[in-house]
Amino acid sequence: MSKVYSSATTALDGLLFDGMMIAAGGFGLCGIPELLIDALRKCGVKNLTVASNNAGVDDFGLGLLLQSRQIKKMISSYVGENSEFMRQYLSGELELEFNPQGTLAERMRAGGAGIPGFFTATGVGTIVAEGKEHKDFDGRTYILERAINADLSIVKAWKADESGNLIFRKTARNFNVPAATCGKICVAEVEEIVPIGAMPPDGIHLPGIYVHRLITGTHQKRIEQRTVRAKEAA
Amino acid sequence: MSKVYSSATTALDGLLFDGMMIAAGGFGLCGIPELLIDALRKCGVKNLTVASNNAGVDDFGLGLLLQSRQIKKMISSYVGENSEFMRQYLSGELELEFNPQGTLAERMRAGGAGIPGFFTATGVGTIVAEGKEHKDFDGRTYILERAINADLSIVKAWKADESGNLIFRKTARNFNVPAATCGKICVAEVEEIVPIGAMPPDGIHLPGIYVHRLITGTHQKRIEQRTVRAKEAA
Amino acid sequence: MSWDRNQMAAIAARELRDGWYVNLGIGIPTLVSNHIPPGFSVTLQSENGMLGMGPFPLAGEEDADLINAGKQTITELPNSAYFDSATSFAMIRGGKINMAILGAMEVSEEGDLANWMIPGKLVKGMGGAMDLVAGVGRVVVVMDHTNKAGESKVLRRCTLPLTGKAVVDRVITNLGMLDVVPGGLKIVELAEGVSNEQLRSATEATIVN
Amino acid sequence: MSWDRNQMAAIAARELRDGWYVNLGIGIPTLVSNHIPPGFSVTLQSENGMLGMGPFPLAGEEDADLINAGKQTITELPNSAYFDSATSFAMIRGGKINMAILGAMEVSEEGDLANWMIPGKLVKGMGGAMDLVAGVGRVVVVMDHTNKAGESKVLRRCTLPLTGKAVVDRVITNLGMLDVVPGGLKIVELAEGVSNEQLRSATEATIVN
Repeated sequence: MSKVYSSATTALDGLLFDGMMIAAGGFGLCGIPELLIDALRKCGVKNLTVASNNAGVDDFGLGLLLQSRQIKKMISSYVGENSEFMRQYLSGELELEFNPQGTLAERMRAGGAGIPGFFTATGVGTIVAEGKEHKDFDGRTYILERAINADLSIVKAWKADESGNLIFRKTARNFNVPAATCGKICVAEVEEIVPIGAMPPDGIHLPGIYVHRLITGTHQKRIEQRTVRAKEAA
Repeated sequence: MSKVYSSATTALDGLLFDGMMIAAGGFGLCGIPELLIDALRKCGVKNLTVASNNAGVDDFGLGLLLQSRQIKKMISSYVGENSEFMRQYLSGELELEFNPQGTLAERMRAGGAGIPGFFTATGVGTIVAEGKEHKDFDGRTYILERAINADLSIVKAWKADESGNLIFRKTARNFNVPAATCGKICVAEVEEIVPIGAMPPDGIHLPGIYVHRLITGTHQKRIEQRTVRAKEAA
Repeated sequence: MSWDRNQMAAIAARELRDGWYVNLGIGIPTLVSNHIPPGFSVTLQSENGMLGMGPFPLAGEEDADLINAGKQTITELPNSAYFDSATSFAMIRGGKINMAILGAMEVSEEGDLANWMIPGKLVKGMGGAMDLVAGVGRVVVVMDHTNKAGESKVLRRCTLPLTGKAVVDRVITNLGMLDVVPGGLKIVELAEGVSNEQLRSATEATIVN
Repeated sequence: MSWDRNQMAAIAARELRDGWYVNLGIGIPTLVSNHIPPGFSVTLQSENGMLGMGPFPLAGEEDADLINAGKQTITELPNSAYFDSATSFAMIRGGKINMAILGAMEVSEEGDLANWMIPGKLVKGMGGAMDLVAGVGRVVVVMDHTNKAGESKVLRRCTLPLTGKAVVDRVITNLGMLDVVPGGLKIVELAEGVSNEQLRSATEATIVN
């Protein structure tokens, strides 16, 4: 039973339905599942709820699914780089649930860990806390946050072995780990698939049990804010 | 400001007080902080509450602190290999709080993650659930479990760099990661301390931010159940 | 007249599906790994923090850093991955493990399981059993049908402290195989040479058709 | 007449202690890293999943897989460690970061902070700011004392949606340094050439002695 699929489109076959909820990895444009996002656009699935820290930019990443109006609702912590997002949100076409970044990451982790709710001090006293259960522990007030359980997780890693074990590279790990765990099914795209046995068992970042389908392909890996320093005089 | 101390005893200096709570890593005798346990015995600190999955054996690991009656209470999931433990417990000399293994690990992780409580289905309908808040999420009943926050964490890793980044080896990782995170102070013992820069930043299991003091030394690394298979005929 | 330990393990192994991730308990469940159908990829989890558990090592190749949840020395496989205990039980609690096969002291007709404590006698602890039965997709119990005194371990209600409530899907004993269904237990299969009446008379629980 | 951006960063850098782990926000707080006292080991966290953040790369050495929380390309250091976002915020929420230095739109005399939203205008999101102010050991705000219209940003009560309630420990502005204490704000230091009266008149919040 191989986990390796020939393309992003075939890897998503049978998994998509209108109104579904998708959890996506990535932070900004770093470590986003760009091939799977492109395939979602091609497949045309609609009314998506997408849990993702950001929403891409206008012409890359999840921004593509906003352009095509496939997204009904976003659950995100920061969407500042996407003007189409802002337009749709301010005009009421798009629902938006702002989550503090750590709360979003922990909600995904909780979903994958069989924890339906957890208490956090993040957001207490702010609009984030409105309507949520408050509870005191040892004299401090916390709010109850709920797990995110997605129908599908889409993530991007650096390398996979054929059993689905994943290794990420540098800060591209980000939301990919918690997002991968909270979906009923997780499809991962990687830059390289290596044979089983080529990864050190102590060095695996996400065990293959979380990864149901795998693809590889060529990634653009765009840089959002190219920032450099001047070469110092030697 | 170096994190490296010359011995287990000096590394514990100033951190101990009677009645304190200690979280210890290890599973069975695998990956236990044996040098720090020996030092705790020498220091003679008393009335300890120890959160540790197991309690060692009679003459090794936490069993040594039971022999010397330094432990008042254990929070554990399994204590089957320790007859002195059983004796003290059945005679009422020792308090024991049984936690399901996953609940214990998650309580430690929660303590380190600023989550004072979380809901789990583990133990619902059993004596573990008695006296705990019950709550339904999406038609299933869960219980509220509290975080463990320890005064001190003692853990054992394979290697550390001088900044405290840790790498574990095989199944000796176990409770060492969650235990390390839930203490106000964490002291780690390792088999080898390497210079900064000798560890790949993508391969670190526990970042140095969690590790306040470090020692190295010679470990016995006892095997509890030596189990082998017959050599197959070629 | 009935299934022996090895036969029970072989019967339990029929539960396995290609590609599954499975947790096997101590005792007869451990033997299930000897009966994985050829061609099936089945990955064994050890809840102390490993996926891809291999066989026991050869003498001289034991590694103190590589043990299973029963504290026995084991080996790794090419697809193995190690992780910490919080991650391991996140995986279990989160339903990522397809099946757990484990032993029991008592099972009730409502799928309640008791396998960790005999008050006043046995107080070793539940280990990871409560997490496993609450979290994994399918729970199969493998055990003797009666205790040493000949009393049924398949009961209307468990008498011992529970490991989990309404958690067992199937029971495989030396006398046969039963499923937990609405109203009681349903006989799925009889062990070789065991009659329906023999199984029923050894069972205190309600049997439904 | 007052501190410039670079001086404010230098003043904020006096908060640092040897061995600390610190999270720096975007803008003036980022400049604090240029003023780490010599001989101090200060490790910078980037909340997207890194400890040991290095300087911006040289041109041509940018790596799309290596960015900070402001999405800028950065570099790693010999003691760097990477981790996922759930782990990163576990660290933040769990109080492991000694200090966060961040910008603000408004600060109140009770230590309330608003820095993420202007209703109807700016709806970019809070990012990790709410987690940081709720979790880290010490929160220092660095900002201009007044807005472009000359109105005080140091207020009795914040008018904008909060990032956190009673979370700020110290405010460093172009006019001086103030601590949040019972009853209001206490002037700790005046910027060069700024009088006590000037600071007070630019401050709407209650100043206590």
